[in-house]
Amino acid sequence: MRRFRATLASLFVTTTLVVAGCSSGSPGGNAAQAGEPVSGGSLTWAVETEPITFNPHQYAQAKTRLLVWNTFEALLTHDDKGGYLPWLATGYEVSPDGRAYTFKLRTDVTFSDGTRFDAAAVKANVDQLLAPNYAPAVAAVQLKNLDKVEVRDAATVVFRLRKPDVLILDFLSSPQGAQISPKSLQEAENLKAGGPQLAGTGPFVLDRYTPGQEVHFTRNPAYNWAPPNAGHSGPAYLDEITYRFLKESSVRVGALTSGQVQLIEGVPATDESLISATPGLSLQRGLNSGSTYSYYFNTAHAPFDDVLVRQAFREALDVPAVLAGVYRKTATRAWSVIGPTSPFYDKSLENTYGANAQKANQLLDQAGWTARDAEGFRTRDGKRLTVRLVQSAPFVRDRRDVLAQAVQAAVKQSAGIDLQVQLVDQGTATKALADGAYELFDNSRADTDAGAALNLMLYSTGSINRTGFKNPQLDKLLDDAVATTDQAGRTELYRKVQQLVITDQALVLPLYAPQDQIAASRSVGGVGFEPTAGVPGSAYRLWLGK
Amino acid sequence: MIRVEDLRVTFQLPRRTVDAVRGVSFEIEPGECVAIVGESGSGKSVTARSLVGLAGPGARVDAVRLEVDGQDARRFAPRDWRRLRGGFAGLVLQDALVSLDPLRTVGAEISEVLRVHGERSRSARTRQAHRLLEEVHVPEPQRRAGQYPHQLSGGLRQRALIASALAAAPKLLIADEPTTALDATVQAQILRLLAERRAAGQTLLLISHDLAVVAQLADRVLVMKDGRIVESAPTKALLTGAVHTYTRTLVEAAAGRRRATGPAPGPVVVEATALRKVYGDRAVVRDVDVTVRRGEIVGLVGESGSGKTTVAQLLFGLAEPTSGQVRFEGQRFSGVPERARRPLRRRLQFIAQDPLSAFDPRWTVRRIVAEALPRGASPAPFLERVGLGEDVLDRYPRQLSGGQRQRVAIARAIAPRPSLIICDEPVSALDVSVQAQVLDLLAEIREQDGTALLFISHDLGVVRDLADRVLVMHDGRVVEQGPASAVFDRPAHEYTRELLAAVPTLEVPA
Amino acid sequence: MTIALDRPGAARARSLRAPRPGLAAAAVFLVLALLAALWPALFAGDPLAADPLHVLEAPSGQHWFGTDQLGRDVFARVVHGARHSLSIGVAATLIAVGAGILLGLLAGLSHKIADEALSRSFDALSAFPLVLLALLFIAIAGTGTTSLIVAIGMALVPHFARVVRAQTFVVRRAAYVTHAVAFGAARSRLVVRHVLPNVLGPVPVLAVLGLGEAILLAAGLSFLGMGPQPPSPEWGAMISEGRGYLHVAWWASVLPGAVVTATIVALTVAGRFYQRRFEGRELA
Amino acid sequence: MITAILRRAGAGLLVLWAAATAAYLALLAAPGDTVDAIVGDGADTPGIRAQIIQEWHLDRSAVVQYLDFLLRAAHGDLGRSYLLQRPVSAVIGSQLAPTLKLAVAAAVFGVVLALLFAVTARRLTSTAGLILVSTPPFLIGIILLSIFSFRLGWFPVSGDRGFAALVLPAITLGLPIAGTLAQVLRDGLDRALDEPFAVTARARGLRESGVLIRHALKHALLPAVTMLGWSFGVLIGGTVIVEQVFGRPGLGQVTVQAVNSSDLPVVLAVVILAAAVFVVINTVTDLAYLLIDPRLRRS
Repeated sequence: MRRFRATLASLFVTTTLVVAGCSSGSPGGNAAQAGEPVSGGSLTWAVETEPITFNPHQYAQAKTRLLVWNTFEALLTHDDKGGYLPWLATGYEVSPDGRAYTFKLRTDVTFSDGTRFDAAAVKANVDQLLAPNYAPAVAAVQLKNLDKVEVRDAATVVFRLRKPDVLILDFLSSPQGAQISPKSLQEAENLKAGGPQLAGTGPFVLDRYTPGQEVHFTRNPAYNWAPPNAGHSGPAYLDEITYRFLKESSVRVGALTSGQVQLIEGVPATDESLISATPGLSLQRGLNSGSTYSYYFNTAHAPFDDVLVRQAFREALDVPAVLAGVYRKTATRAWSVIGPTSPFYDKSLENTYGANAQKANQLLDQAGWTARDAEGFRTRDGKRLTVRLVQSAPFVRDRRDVLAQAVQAAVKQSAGIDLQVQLVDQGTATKALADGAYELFDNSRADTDAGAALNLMLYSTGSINRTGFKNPQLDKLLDDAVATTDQAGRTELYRKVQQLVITDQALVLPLYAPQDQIAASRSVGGVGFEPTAGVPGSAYRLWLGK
Repeated sequence: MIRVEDLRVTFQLPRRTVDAVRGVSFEIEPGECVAIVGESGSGKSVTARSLVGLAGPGARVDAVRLEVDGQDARRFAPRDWRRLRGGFAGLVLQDALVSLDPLRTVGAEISEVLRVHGERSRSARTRQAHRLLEEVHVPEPQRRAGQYPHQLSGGLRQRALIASALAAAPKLLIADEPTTALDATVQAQILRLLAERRAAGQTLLLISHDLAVVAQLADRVLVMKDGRIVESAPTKALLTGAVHTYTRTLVEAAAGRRRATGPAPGPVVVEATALRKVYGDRAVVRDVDVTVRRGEIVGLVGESGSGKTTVAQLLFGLAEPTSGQVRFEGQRFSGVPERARRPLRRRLQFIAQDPLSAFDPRWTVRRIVAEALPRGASPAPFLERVGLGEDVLDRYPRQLSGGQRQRVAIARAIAPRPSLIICDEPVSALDVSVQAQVLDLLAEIREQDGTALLFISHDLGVVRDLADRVLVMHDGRVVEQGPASAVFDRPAHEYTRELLAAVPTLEVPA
Repeated sequence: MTIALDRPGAARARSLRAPRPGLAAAAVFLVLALLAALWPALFAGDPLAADPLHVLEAPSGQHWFGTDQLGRDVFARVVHGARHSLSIGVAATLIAVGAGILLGLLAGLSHKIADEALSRSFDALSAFPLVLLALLFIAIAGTGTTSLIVAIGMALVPHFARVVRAQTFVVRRAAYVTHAVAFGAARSRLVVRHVLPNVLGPVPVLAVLGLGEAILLAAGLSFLGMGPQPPSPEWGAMISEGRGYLHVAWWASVLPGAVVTATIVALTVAGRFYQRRFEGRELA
Repeated sequence: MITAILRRAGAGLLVLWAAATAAYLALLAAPGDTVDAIVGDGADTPGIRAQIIQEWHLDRSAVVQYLDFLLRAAHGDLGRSYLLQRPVSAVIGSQLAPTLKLAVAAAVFGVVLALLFAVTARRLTSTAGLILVSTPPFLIGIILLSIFSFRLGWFPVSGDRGFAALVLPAITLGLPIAGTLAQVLRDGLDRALDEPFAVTARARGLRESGVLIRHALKHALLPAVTMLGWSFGVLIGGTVIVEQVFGRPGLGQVTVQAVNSSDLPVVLAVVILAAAVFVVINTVTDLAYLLIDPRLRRS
């Protein structure tokens, strides 16, 4: 397919995008204190994670998403109902066969280095993404169905796909699909690392990066192309904003309570009471998109090759109890592999399993794990019911290691299961996964379209399929869901996926829906989360009151 | 000037109290030279230091009367002591290499005294320091003042130390073993210097273990033993008519006693020809020939650095000669692998100056001596021979006195019935009274066993008392050799003469 | 009448006497720690019993050291942690001492060039940051108790090797060793009878002092997340886990930390006492 | 003189080479290969792996890679960070200053405190020093942080902005050094005060403080200088932990991150850097010896 076919025009499923009056994400709960939005001022925000790269194409850390949108923007953005809103594109059309996406671009946008944003720039970005040795993961996953990008005219660009893939829209509203100035792409010294040399179109310009310490942004005065759900238009309110990288949660909280920073993200549950008790501080939580934090059972070998044992493990665990212990009352229990904020979430799964020690023990008895050893663990044929959870220390967050300990204690107590938690380095973890030396795999993914996560985790050839579960029916459902453009159709397909994976096969033990917390001084206005993604929003909406 | 009555000094150690000085009374008049003589542990140093309030760590000083410079020192505050130190009394200690701050220049050390005692001007201090160095006969005082103690020879250092003690023109100069670490020739120079000061009217308090040294200088001698003054008399009277037996022992030991010469020498035990040893670009031993015959005691004398210890090592096979050869009992002993020497080893023994370091600290005396014996042989007879009872068998070397240790070393050396024992300064670390006993023992062993001894020492006195034949070493060479009587009575070489002249001898008036 | 009590000397005399109460306290503490490591049940209950209803409770009569983020009794964890922390320390020290003795002897007894090369590398390695060395080993062996032990042991090897080599060097040239030649002793006999025993003499003291170092290092590495697996109540891991709750529950990290400090102080006091005694500075 | 310098430089290079090679071999033995490390927990397909192998030239033999590494290192090129996608020299370079600042501040603080303690409060030194040395530095850091920053707000919580931010980390890092150094100094002083020259100095009428400062201190500095090399080891090792606690940028953070993610080029560079620091410190120590002790100077 090289050119537009004339016939296509009338058959296009046209999605006309509403430009104004869109939903604006969760409103800043502290607007009253901060007063009306005012322009000017500078803020310091302590964040947990330092990006390993400032190049959005190389983006891999959900925790750093809030930084991306300060400098860079995508063609589309998510609304909070699973749909898309215009951003650098004013609208798009999909061909009936689902293999061509035509985008109309804004014509009033310039990169901060003065380069104009146009269709050629979009193509340059995609070409760069497909260039060898640049972003192999993006090329292999998000762009695997992309055939080519055509520049129709300066304001029109067409994405042609080899086969229908609705996730291309998700990609074009994701950080990896963000637009970098073509000039930067050619001239930047450390393109893959990013930094001040990469120009974007966003409301701020990254002008100073001190590795290990902070990154500093100043307002882009020319900015006037905010997406419709941004809450305001024109340049950002703040003159400048500094993000400081404070890995230790207690340090972040201390920095906030002692007034050294105005905002922090990543507030541990145990410190939430402290924040609430401090006058002048407020706390907000937002649930992330994507897949929930879950334990995936390795079905490749015993004991989880037996669905009864998988079910038993789920029944043995009183998820709310362990969550309450570890996260106090701040965690949202998950019932499905898909997060509860996703339009594809199957609410009917709720309260269908779990917290039934009696049933767990029955199931294990059925599965043949009848005997008990001296330490009270179940055994079969003299072998203890031991399951290993391998966690890679560098990637552990949200006290998931602590949670694992709580789970460990719980399943030992309720069903005599010996859960061994191994907190290891990345190399060892990779090796353990490659060797299949694990029975449980834990993971959550922050993809804005849950389907993208499921493709990686559940598809028989998915690159993070750690269950070893291969099922043509499941693959078909996932394929269809990606090829289907209408949301209701996709929702139905994903409902079936969830039924199969959660109810029928008990492949997954969903634990909680990952969330982000923002604690802020009440003098800061506009604090909120990015729609759909559920991660802290960019600095565009923030202002500093009085 | 100094009046002391019933001075007692006790040291409070963690678990016990040591009475170092137990009721000492004496006086020092202006212009006098008083000497305190005693062996180690007699309390002589502590007594002297108590006079300037420096008795030592943990010391408790009591006295019925302690008058220093006409003041009652018992009521002294630290300030008063400080005024006294340096100003009223200067202190000269044993070895300037450690008694002068090794990290500061000699000039700085001298000018420190001046600064403490009120000289503000830096240039004046420098000038005075140079003048003081000149007064103690340090050549090129300007250059020397800028040097560090280690860059000076032993004699110059000691002079510098004396200069620093004299800097604030003290009425009293306390010299605590001022020459003990020095070679004989240097010692003589320093003694001359002290005599010169005394002649100039300086009051001196001299502390020494060596009666011969103080006898040349002192008007009056106090003999101390076990914290008490056992005898106090004018020097002459003391030497001629000592009342106390201990004093007599000291006088006799200092005067020396020629031991009987042995039987006619037998066959050659060890023969070294044209020995030469070069370390780096320095020849330490040059063309030395040594022959020791059976039953012979050969003395090897020389000052520090003369190469005598290296000769001992070459003979003993601890070092290989650069050239030349050692033959032991007719067989090649140098230039052969240790394996070839091993069968001969027991016939050749060694006694070192510091027996403590020559014993494995973990071993008892029993085991130490047994090492030298065939398996199962009892060490007791050998200990008996060296005058030690069985009670020492199960003790560790560090629990023995210096004399006892050296006896153990001798017991171990004679145990394999060697034909030759090399003794490297075997009595230098011992008190004079003990020295005499050890020398007697060695003479007796030669007498009874016919064992040959190569006796190495810097101390001409002991060599003269013991050796049949003497070799004098200087700068790596043997400058003179011959029968002991000949060398000592008619020295041929100039260096030997110089050396002999430097030895302080106790000339007991008839 | 006392006239003068010389000051520096007095201070020194006191410093020799001073550690007495400290020594007694150290001894008592070490005995308790050892008992805790051997029979933790004597002192405290289950270190793993989680109680979600009583998390992060302040120290009280029931929970002497309070409770942690999972409602586990911090005191029980500290007591049971003695076994983990001490055995990690002891095992690491044994590795370090064993390898250190071997390498140190090898260097001290070998020929000049080999000795030079070996002892130079000991020098360089022992000046190298311990944490960095241990991290390198962990990078190779992965995290976990075993590799932690090996990492700490390996990191401490140069230190011990250096001391043993120096000691060997001194002993080998000591008069009593050269003297033994006089009895026709063969070289191997010299080494076995004189060198080895005298070189190894101070090793136990060094090992006690090294044990403190090992425990401290283990705590540091646990803090960096390279320690034993949860839920092992290892002390360093406890401090590390507890630090996130510092605002609300200081006891969860500070009290285990205090126990680490007390242990190392006690070990050092005891080690130094014996060291002084060994060197003969302690007047018996 | 020149030969001495050349020998010194040669020995330094040898140490650097040995360190680099040892680290290279060690990392070669680590589980999981380089591709695993680069893939991390991201998407993982054969295609991605092939691209990674091509990009980083991982298809060459280990020997070739090692020789290439040595050759480049000799030219000052330490390669590119797998993780951060930047030249290693840039990664290290940007983090060197904050770490150096911290280490120097801590060293200065530690030395000053040790001197103060050793000279003025010698009796207190051994107990206080022992406790400081025996406490895990991160615990000290955490406690200091929660008191002086969170509660009292005297010092900023973290970062590397201005002097105030340096105070708490420097104290945390400096205290153990001060503890050890004070004890060494105290021992040295005690020993020096027992020496004959101290008696001589007292006999000149010098005050005890004069004996201490003008004579004994210099002697006590000699063993303290020996500790210098050790101290820098502790400092550099300590930064790994202290930077973590205080959220300071620096080599420590880089090191932990690199070790965690098997970022081989960065780990190697850190090792080489540490070896270089060792060489420098060793030289400085030797020079300091010469400065303090004239006995070691050859005329």
